[in-house]
Amino acid sequence: MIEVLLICILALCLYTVESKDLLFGTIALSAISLLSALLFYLLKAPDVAITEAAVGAGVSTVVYVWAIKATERKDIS
Amino acid sequence: MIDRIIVGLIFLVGLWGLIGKRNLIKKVFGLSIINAAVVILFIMEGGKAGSSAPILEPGVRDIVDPVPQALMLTAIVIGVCVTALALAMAYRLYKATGSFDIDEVRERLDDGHR
Amino acid sequence: MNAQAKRAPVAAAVLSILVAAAILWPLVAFDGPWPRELGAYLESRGLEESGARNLVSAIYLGYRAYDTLGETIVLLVAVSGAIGMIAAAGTTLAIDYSYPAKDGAVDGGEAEKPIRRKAKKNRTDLIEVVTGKLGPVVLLFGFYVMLFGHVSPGGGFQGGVVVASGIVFLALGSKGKPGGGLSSASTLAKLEAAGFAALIAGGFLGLASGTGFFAPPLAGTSPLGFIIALNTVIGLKVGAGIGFLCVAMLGEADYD
Amino acid sequence: MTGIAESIMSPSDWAMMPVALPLLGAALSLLAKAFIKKGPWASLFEYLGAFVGLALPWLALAVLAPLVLSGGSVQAIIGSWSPLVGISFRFDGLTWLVDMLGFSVAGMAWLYSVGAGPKGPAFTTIYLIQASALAATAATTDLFNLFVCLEVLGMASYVLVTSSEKPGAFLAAFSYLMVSAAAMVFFLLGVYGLYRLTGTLSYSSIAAALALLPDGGGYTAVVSLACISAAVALRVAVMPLYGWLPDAHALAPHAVSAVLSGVLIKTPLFALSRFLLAMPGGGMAGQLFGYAGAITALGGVIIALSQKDAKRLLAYHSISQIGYVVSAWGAGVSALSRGEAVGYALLSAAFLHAFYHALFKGLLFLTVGTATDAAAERDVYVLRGAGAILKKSGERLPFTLLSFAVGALSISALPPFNGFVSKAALSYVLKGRWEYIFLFIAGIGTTASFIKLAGIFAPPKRGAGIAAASSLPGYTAKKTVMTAQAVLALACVASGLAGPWFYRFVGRLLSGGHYSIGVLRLYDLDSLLKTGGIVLAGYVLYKLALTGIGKRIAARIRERPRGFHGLFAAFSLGLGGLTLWISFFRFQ
Repeated sequence: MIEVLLICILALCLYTVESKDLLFGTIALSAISLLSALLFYLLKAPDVAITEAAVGAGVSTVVYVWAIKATERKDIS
Repeated sequence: MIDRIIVGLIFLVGLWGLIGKRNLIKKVFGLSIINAAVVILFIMEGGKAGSSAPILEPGVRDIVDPVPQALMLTAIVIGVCVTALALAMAYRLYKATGSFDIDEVRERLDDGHR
Repeated sequence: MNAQAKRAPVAAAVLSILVAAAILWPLVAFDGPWPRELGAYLESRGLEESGARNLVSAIYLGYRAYDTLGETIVLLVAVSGAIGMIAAAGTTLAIDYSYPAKDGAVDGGEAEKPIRRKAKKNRTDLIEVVTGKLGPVVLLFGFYVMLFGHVSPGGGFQGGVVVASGIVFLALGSKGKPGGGLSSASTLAKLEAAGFAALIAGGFLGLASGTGFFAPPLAGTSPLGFIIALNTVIGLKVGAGIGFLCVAMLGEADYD
Repeated sequence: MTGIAESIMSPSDWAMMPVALPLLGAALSLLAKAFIKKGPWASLFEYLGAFVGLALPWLALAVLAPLVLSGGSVQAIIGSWSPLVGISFRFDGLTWLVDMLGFSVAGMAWLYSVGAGPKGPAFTTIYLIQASALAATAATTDLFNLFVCLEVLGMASYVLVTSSEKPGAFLAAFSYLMVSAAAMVFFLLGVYGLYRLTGTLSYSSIAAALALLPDGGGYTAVVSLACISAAVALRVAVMPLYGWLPDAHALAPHAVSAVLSGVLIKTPLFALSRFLLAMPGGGMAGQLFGYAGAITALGGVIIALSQKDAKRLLAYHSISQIGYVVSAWGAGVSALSRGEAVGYALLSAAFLHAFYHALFKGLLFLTVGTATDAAAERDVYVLRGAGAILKKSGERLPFTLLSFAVGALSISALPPFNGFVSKAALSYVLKGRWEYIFLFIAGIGTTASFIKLAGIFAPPKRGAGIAAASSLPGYTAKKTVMTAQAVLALACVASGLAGPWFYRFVGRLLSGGHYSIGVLRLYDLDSLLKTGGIVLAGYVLYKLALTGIGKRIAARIRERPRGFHGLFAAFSLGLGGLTLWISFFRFQ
């Protein structure tokens, strides 16, 4: 179970880094946060799970979405 | 063992984003990922040492080590703060130069006055 | 952009990845037993020494509260720095607050005047109504997480983040009207400053009662009250700070 | 005095004051920002906060001085929790000295900022938080708390660098943030490794637990040690980890540059020495840092000599001078970890130079900042006659020129200024090592580049330089600016005259009274001849640098390719090299 979650996270990380659309990257990143929150819950760390869900998937996504919307969405380099 | 290797790979993917990608936002993505990898590693290993969450309800025995969890709470929050500040700077750089490409940003700033 | 300049980051990344892989290997491969002394000590003595059932909270706000102080300071600096950078960029922020960026901007300047954005056409009334009604509920839940962090998962920080999202909901719900109440930027700035001041004052309380800086005052009694108080203060400060950041950002960007 | 002080608070409470008081000041200033916003009352609270945060800690240092002078120290757990889990800190001679270094420059630089900007309660709040984090870093003996302290320190400095609002400053701060945040992730990996092995976080218990392990922790311990040391060394800007510094220090506001160069690159170094001295293998790491320091001293000065921008030139000198400090520091850590008491002499010389460098480099950044602000020109080849320009802006007596002269003579190690004393102490302790030769050559380069920098105050040549000195931007001389400069200049002179005594004082504090340093002989014929030789060689080097070939080489060095990814490549090389070095000596 843990390995499956980790492999999903790894795949999402690859997508985040390689995707041409930064907004999709951000969504993948918040999915990573949610999956790791689930992972932390399974690993008997409910406090960390709540924090990761609230801070990682919540606050940091808002900040990323703000930055991308205020500038440009495509990674053209 | 295999789970730790996957976490190590996540770390390396983050490093690739941080250094190999030229887009500023991608670099911040990479930073978030390497931070998350260390957090996962710490919690995962700490979680193997017991069988129940560290909340002392009556009858709870054999808890996992709570110290890594408390440390990682701090690390997660600090990671997000770094992300927010880095993005605010990237935003200002974009406003100043119109680009997210690190080399282009440097060139355009060099052309103007420093 | 010549080919060499394009290759340089890749070369640097490959080098770093190779080094990092070599560095990570001993850490990943290490398979010794997890040291249990600290966990065992906390399992037997933690509740008695801190009064909190949730041992993570006991460490986070008790044993190692000083680290948490540092963490809230990091958040304070990050939030005020980020807001300062956004405000100084001359963007239209829906707030009446500005980081004094240059000499002239200290006493006012343009940024001091509230610039209100009209409600977006595509932000339907439905969303405003729903978020506006949902806001107080989320706030309430945030306070619950904040206040019961010592017995169940959660605590000041997590509760604060939930409070922040409640504040964002309130702000979304009140778009178009002059943002008043809890979601107005100056209220949030005041709340954050007051929270920080209360946190530092709490640190000095221990000095005044003779137990030391950032120690639970009143030696000999259970520190549980101190932990709950810290939870609340940190929650308010974090909620105000993050809420402030999010409200500032919402005022700028185009959200659908 | 001690009796009264102890009736107020216990020594362990006083020991927390250098951390707590700046935080209290920051809270006052933040309240002023949020509730009053502007007007005289806001300024009043802001200044009150700065007074509480930057002046009152001196009271705590005065109270604690007798304790640390008698070789005592305060060791306690913050919040009096169980020592197994709680955060331990240690206030000893080293902490006292590092705090003194920090508050002397931070106070003066803040005073300067009142006149020259950036101003306002928001700036003061973050500035005070940085001061508090400096004191916390100097005192902590807990690994994770060191992580938090370094993060607070870093956060505050990223924000302060951008407060100059120059577009280049954002790139500088972004690069600084990314590379140091990435390094802090490696630091966290190191914490993981050591916690995984030992299950504790305070230095002493980690060392004790590692000693119990059959192979001392093996490669896991080595890698963790290397990660942590490399992450801290990045903050110190030892070569090859220096790339982030020149831009950040050159583009920050002048007051912030003074603190960054004077204090911020040194506090982590002395915090690291605590850690390295506790760890097995720490001495070897220290030795490698020492060697890197000697190379840094020479490399930094070569690049500095080629610079055009006045503040960038100073920034490269900071790298060079920190190289001096690190070379003696590394040798000292290595000697102490082998149990050789001479390490105290080395460490004392390192601290002496760190402190004196903080004073004169702070002074140089402030005075050069004033001159370049007044003239609105930063190119050292173009700007001439800064003294006359300052006079026009309302400076009746040439305070800035005199202060600059003191700073320049100090860094060029001319008697009787303080740089002369600290460099004499460094040559005294490093004599007979190869590092000594490097530092000697670097001294020649330093003199040459300050002859070059002093050109900005030279009278303009006809038809060259700033043509219209009459049509200047509205710069007016300010009292706070001149006071801050004058105080630092006086401190440079006074600490130079009291140098030999102060060196013994530092030695006594660092060794806890166990080791007494021999008398430093300053004004004998040998050292005066050497100084004369360095000045002469420096002048020749300066003239050489002005020839056609010299200018071409300078341009070559100045415009060498520098990029964002280079910072990471350098960090990886440093980290890998350090790991190999420690494992080679541990497992040979």
